Amino acid sequence: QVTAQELDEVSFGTNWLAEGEHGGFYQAVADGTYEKYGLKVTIVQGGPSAANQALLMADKIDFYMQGNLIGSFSAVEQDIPVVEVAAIFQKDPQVLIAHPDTGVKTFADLAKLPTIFMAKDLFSTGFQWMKKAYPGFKDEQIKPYTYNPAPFLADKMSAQQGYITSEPYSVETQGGFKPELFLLADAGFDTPSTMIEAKVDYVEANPDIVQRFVDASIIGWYTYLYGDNTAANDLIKKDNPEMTDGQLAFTLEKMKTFGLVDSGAAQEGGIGCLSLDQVKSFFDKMVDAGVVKADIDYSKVVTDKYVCKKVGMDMKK
Amino acid sequence: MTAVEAEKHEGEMARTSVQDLSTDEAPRPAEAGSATGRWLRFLIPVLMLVGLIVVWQVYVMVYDVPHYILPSPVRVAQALAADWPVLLSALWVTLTITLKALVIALVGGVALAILMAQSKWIELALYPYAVILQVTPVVAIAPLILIYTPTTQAAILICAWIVAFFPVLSNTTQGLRSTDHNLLNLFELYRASRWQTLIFLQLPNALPYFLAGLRIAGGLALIAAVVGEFAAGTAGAGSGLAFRLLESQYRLNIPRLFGALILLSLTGVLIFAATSLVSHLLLRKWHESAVRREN
Amino acid sequence: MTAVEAEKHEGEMARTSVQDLSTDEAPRPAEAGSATGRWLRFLIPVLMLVGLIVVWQVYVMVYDVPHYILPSPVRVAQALAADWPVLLSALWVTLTITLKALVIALVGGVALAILMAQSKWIELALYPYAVILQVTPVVAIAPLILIYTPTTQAAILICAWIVAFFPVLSNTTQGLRSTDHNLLNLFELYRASRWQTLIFLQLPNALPYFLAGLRIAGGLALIAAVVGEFAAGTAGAGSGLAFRLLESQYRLNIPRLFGALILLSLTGVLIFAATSLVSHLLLRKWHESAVRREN
Amino acid sequence: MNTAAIATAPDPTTASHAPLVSLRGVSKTFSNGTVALQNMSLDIGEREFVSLLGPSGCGKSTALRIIAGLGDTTSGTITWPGVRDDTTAKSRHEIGFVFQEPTLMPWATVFNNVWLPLRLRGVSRSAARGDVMEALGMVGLEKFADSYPRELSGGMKMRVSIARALITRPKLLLMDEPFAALDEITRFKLNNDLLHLWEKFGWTVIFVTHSVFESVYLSSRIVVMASRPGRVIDELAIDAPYPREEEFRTSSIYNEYCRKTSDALHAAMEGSEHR
Amino acid sequence: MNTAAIATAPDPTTASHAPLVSLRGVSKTFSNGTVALQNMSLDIGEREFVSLLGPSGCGKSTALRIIAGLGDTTSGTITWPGVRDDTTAKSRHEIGFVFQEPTLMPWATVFNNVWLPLRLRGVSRSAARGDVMEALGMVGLEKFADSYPRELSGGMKMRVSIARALITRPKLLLMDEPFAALDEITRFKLNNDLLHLWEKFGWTVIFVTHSVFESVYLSSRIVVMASRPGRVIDELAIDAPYPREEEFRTSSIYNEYCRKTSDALHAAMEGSEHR
Ligand SMILES: Nc1ncnc2c1ncn2[C@@H]1O[C@H](COP(=O)(O)OP(=O)(O)OP(=O)(O)O)[C@@H](O)[C@H]1O
Ligand SMILES: Nc1ncnc2c1ncn2[C@@H]1O[C@H](COP(=O)(O)OP(=O)(O)OP(=O)(O)O)[C@@H](O)[C@H]1O
Ligand SMILES: [Mg+2]
Ligand SMILES: [Mg+2]
Repeated sequence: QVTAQELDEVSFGTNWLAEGEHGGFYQAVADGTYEKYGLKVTIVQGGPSAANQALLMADKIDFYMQGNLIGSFSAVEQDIPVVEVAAIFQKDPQVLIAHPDTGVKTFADLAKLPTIFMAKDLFSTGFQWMKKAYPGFKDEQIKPYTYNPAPFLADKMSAQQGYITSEPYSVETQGGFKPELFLLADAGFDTPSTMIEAKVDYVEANPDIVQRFVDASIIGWYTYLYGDNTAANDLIKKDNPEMTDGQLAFTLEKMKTFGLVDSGAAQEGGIGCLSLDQVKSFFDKMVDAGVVKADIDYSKVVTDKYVCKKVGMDMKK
Repeated sequence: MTAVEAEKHEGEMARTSVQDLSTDEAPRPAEAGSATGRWLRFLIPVLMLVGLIVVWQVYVMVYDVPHYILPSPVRVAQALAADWPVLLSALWVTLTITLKALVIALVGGVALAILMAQSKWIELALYPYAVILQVTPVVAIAPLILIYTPTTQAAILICAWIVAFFPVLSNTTQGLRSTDHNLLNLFELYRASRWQTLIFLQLPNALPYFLAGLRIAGGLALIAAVVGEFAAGTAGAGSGLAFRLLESQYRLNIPRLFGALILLSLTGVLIFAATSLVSHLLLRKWHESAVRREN
Repeated sequence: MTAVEAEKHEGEMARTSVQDLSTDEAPRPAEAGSATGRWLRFLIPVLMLVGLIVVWQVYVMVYDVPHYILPSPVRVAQALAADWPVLLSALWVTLTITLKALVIALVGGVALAILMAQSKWIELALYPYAVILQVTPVVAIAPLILIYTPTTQAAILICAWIVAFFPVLSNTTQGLRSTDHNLLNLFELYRASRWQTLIFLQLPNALPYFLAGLRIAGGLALIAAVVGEFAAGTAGAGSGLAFRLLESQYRLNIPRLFGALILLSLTGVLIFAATSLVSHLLLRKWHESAVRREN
Repeated sequence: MNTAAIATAPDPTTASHAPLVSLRGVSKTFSNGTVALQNMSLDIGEREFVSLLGPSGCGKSTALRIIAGLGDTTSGTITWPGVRDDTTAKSRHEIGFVFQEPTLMPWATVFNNVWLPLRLRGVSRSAARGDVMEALGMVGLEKFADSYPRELSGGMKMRVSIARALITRPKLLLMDEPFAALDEITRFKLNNDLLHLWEKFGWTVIFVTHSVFESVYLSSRIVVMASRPGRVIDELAIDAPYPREEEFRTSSIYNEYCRKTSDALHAAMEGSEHR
Repeated sequence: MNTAAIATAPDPTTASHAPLVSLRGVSKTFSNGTVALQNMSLDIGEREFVSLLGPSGCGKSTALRIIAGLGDTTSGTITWPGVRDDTTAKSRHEIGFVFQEPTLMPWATVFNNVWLPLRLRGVSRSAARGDVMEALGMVGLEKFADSYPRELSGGMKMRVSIARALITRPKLLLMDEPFAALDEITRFKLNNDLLHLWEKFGWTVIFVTHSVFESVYLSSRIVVMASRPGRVIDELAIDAPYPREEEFRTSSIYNEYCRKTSDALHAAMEGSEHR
């Protein structure tokens, strides 16, 4: 056991405001798991702007929550020395949402809709892949998504992007109907998500801290999913006073139903497990879609040194 | 009202007789000065506002517009009433940034204008960079600013300054340049120092231009505070209206979004009224734009 | 250079003798008119630019700043060279929107200013809404605009207009108000119609103010095009610099981000130069700010 | 100017019975408390040539502006009993005004400044060219038609202003120290030109001047004002016959009138609080 | 004004041998091609009172500005041989200038406008109060100290400008038609005041006027200019002794000089292309 004075200070930047999707990290803070591992962790909330990634690059924070592998590929492409040390979500929670009863039954049916509201980041990545993987998707369908679902609600013959854990909730509560949900991951966009990213030199200099941070985070996630997560939820609501219990419950439910966290490689090696095969498969798809360049060394993107060690798997009920 | 004015008021209408060119003692149409005028001054915008709100409500009701697209005024009022504490504290944060941004925009803009007025060469060397700052989208350089500034607060202020300073600079420059050259000659003759010429002549002369710039900068500072927070701000507890706007949008709480927008608008109108008042007070004694014509 | 001017140029320095108050035929320090002046006019900004780039390069090299934080000029140049076709077509899209936005901002701003100059009451009734438009963040109302406009293009233009029109309105209003009242009297006497007074007197008089507004609006229209595209634009193939900026940022392609910023800056400076030229051409014959002093 | 002379030669000395314009008890107090005019009554007959004479700041300009219908009065009435019905059609073009300051549009050339009154009536540039150049010729500025006001000397600006006032051949001409900035020779020439036009077209002229000599030479009547509060203190009819020529300036009757006017002015100055 | 008179009474009629300021072949061509001055040479002796007389637009104002060091010349030299070394310390306060237009700061009250020259020298408001009020008293505007320029009549503005020029008690006073907008009585009073100050403090005055009478009354020398191109065409020394009082105005020598000056002016007008 370590005393308070000897705790290593670590800061972790998330990619959005405190929410259920960050539950495990908050859990580890709230129930003292990080302290148990000798860490004093400060969570730096993200927001609509992507500043936390810049802060990681400028060494102002130690770890950053990377959304999906495309960010990592971009970093390697641009010679930015970062590496993913864990992948908390086995599936990307990005989803396309459509109105019910419009004849859209499968992912491929979305190509028939005249309008899809989509933000620029998804457009320049996921949508490029969609055009390759499914026939019929075209640029003319796209209108910008400004994180306000109103235009989607106003237009029955449209779809919009979203996080499966968030937007469907507001659509359900405000729009008053259960929308059709199509997870991109299930359609083949198989990148892991909510990865823990750090600078290469930091990882090389502090392998011990990295290992402890990853392990404690995984424990936090198991607790959040399967244990008593009230402490984490309270902390989330403290950081983000707008968060509601209903939303948190919805998020947890979706994470479980769609197996966002605990599926695939995680069932073998435990939460956070990174499968290099998955990376390769996704990389090939993206090269094929012209999203990333073929000549980059995708193996530099991730390391499985710190994960797939079945840490905390025993906590799973 | 005198005859020629009557003619004027009637525009190009032909007159049937010039007998009525005589001066009658009929009162002028109530102008800003009189007592009725003063009342109307408040009444007209209020009536306009009420009318607008009624049209809005009726439109929403008649076309049955869903509240998540365009909430009715009643719903917005309810949201405002319910979320009062949250919105007010957010407004307070934004207002603080706005005022700071306004101050640095004014100081920065005027200081730059003065610097550039000192010599054609300084102007040629610096103005392009002022323009570059103006046209640089803060969202694009916010990360850089965040990296190089010590606190988020400072980063927001820098973003806000970038957005708001240019109108002050541009207008003050034009004002400084418009100094009557006979007066400049006079100052030359009396061997006024650069500094004296600036203080006693060029700055007062630039005042009407500066004040037009101030009226632009007032609203722009408010936008700048929002944009600055949006680009570089912290999320969470100490966050301002920008955050509340985005969050309401994200959560599809459109009535609250409109509530926040209304608070923002009100603040903007108040700032504008304040800057207009300042402008009036500073000019009413001497400048054509503010002086009450008596002859 | 005459004696008093020499004194002026030396500021408050005490003179040891007034014998040298005599006029010598020494040339004035090269001013804008002369041939050397013309050269210096280009040289100074260019030198300044070169200096800045050198400082930037040296800073990046000495402090070994990683390229993903602040890329060196050389890297940016490489990115520009490599991504030339992509960036240029994006610039073209943005430029088209910019010019359209500028035109509607000018027309809308001036038209509103004229309307408001017609009567105190119209002004009181409408100005608050102009202010509200100014302070409304377009990102917040973009969805509403998207819902109610037929095409994305129209939505972008509306967003851009909201961003850019206010300086034109505010300055033109101030200019219209500043009309010399003796000249107004003269027009009254000659029974000029409202329209004639506007065309022949008030608008020319407002020109210097309007042109200062134009110089602000030029850059603002560019920003507005970016913001408009960001808030309401298509994400598709025909996308402009806003999309390229965000994409570069998202894809961590910081040199390309800077390349896009540089293109944006250059465009801004060019637009500013163009508006300044227009301003100079319109004022050089008569307005204090542009006339070359000869006595 | 167009030489289509009016058929019946005017007889300026006998003003028609009803005055053209009549001020009754006119007062003007500015908001800062300055009483510019107090209880001023004045009749101007048709075809009269009336000079206003008085110390600086006594309200001459204010009175002139009020007659022209510019600016409110605080009390009193201005009536136009002498405006005949048959002049209605032309009434819109009646008043010409030379302000004390040149009041030129700085963005317009000399030509355009002089063209303005005609332009406002819809006369095209080419149609106005002759009249404009003639008016400029009268004030000796043909060569400066394309100059901007800032390129002119003080006296030249004033002459442009005079040309602008004359170009519409107004029935009523109000002139506020029009010749003060001009050398004596130009001034004398313009004095004669003005008298000539006045007689020819049957104008009514109200003329503010500081020159006793000028007022006597030109006027059929001199109104002497005193200052603070501005009021009419004396009136002198100058009964010398028109047309007056240069020899009138050297006549003894002229000197006599000058002396009398000068005395009246002195009396006005003593009567007013201001020195 | 402060009454600390200069010990040695000046003898204005005998100008010191070296002129104070000397123009040699000065030409001024504006960029639009107007030749305002051509090859103008002129010496102004110390303590002289020189009037510039000439037709409107002949370059008087331009010449005055050039002497003051405002604006370039196209060719020619201006030298100041008469500036003695012992006056160095005061040289910064030497020139007073009354522009042809009042040139007041519209945002400043009358008091502040007059205070300006002293303020620029660092004299505080309270220290300047006496001088300012005295200067305003001289032009009869004590009561308007707190008015803004727009609240003044044309003549009053000009008087403020005169007060501002006098307040520094300048060694060299350049006045461009200062009294043109004033009534004769005020004008005569100011004529006398100016002559009195000139004698008392040993000033040098260059005075532009259109009034032959005024120039003869005031000047020790009259310089007659002709126009386009502006040049000196004649010089008349007015050898009447100072101090000159009101009776000088009625003397026959005065009339004689006036006639001579008037003739010179006529000659100047005929010599020039402009009418
Ligand atoms: N806008 C104003 N506000 C206040 N007072 C004014 C205004 N205009 C004029 N006055 C005052 O009214 C009085 C009369 O002014 P006016 O211009 O009529 O004089 P004037 O007889 O034309 O003098 P001058 O011969 O000097 O031109 C003056 O005392 C002046 O101070
Ligand atoms: N800025 C200028 N640009 C071009 N020409 C000018 C300028 N200023 C003056 N002039 C010309 O120079 C000549 C002399 O002007 P100046 O003002 O010296 O005349 P002046 O003798 O003072 O006349 P006045 O008695 O009418 O004041 C005039 O013909 C005028 O048109
Ligand atoms: Mg007057
Ligand atoms: Mg002059």
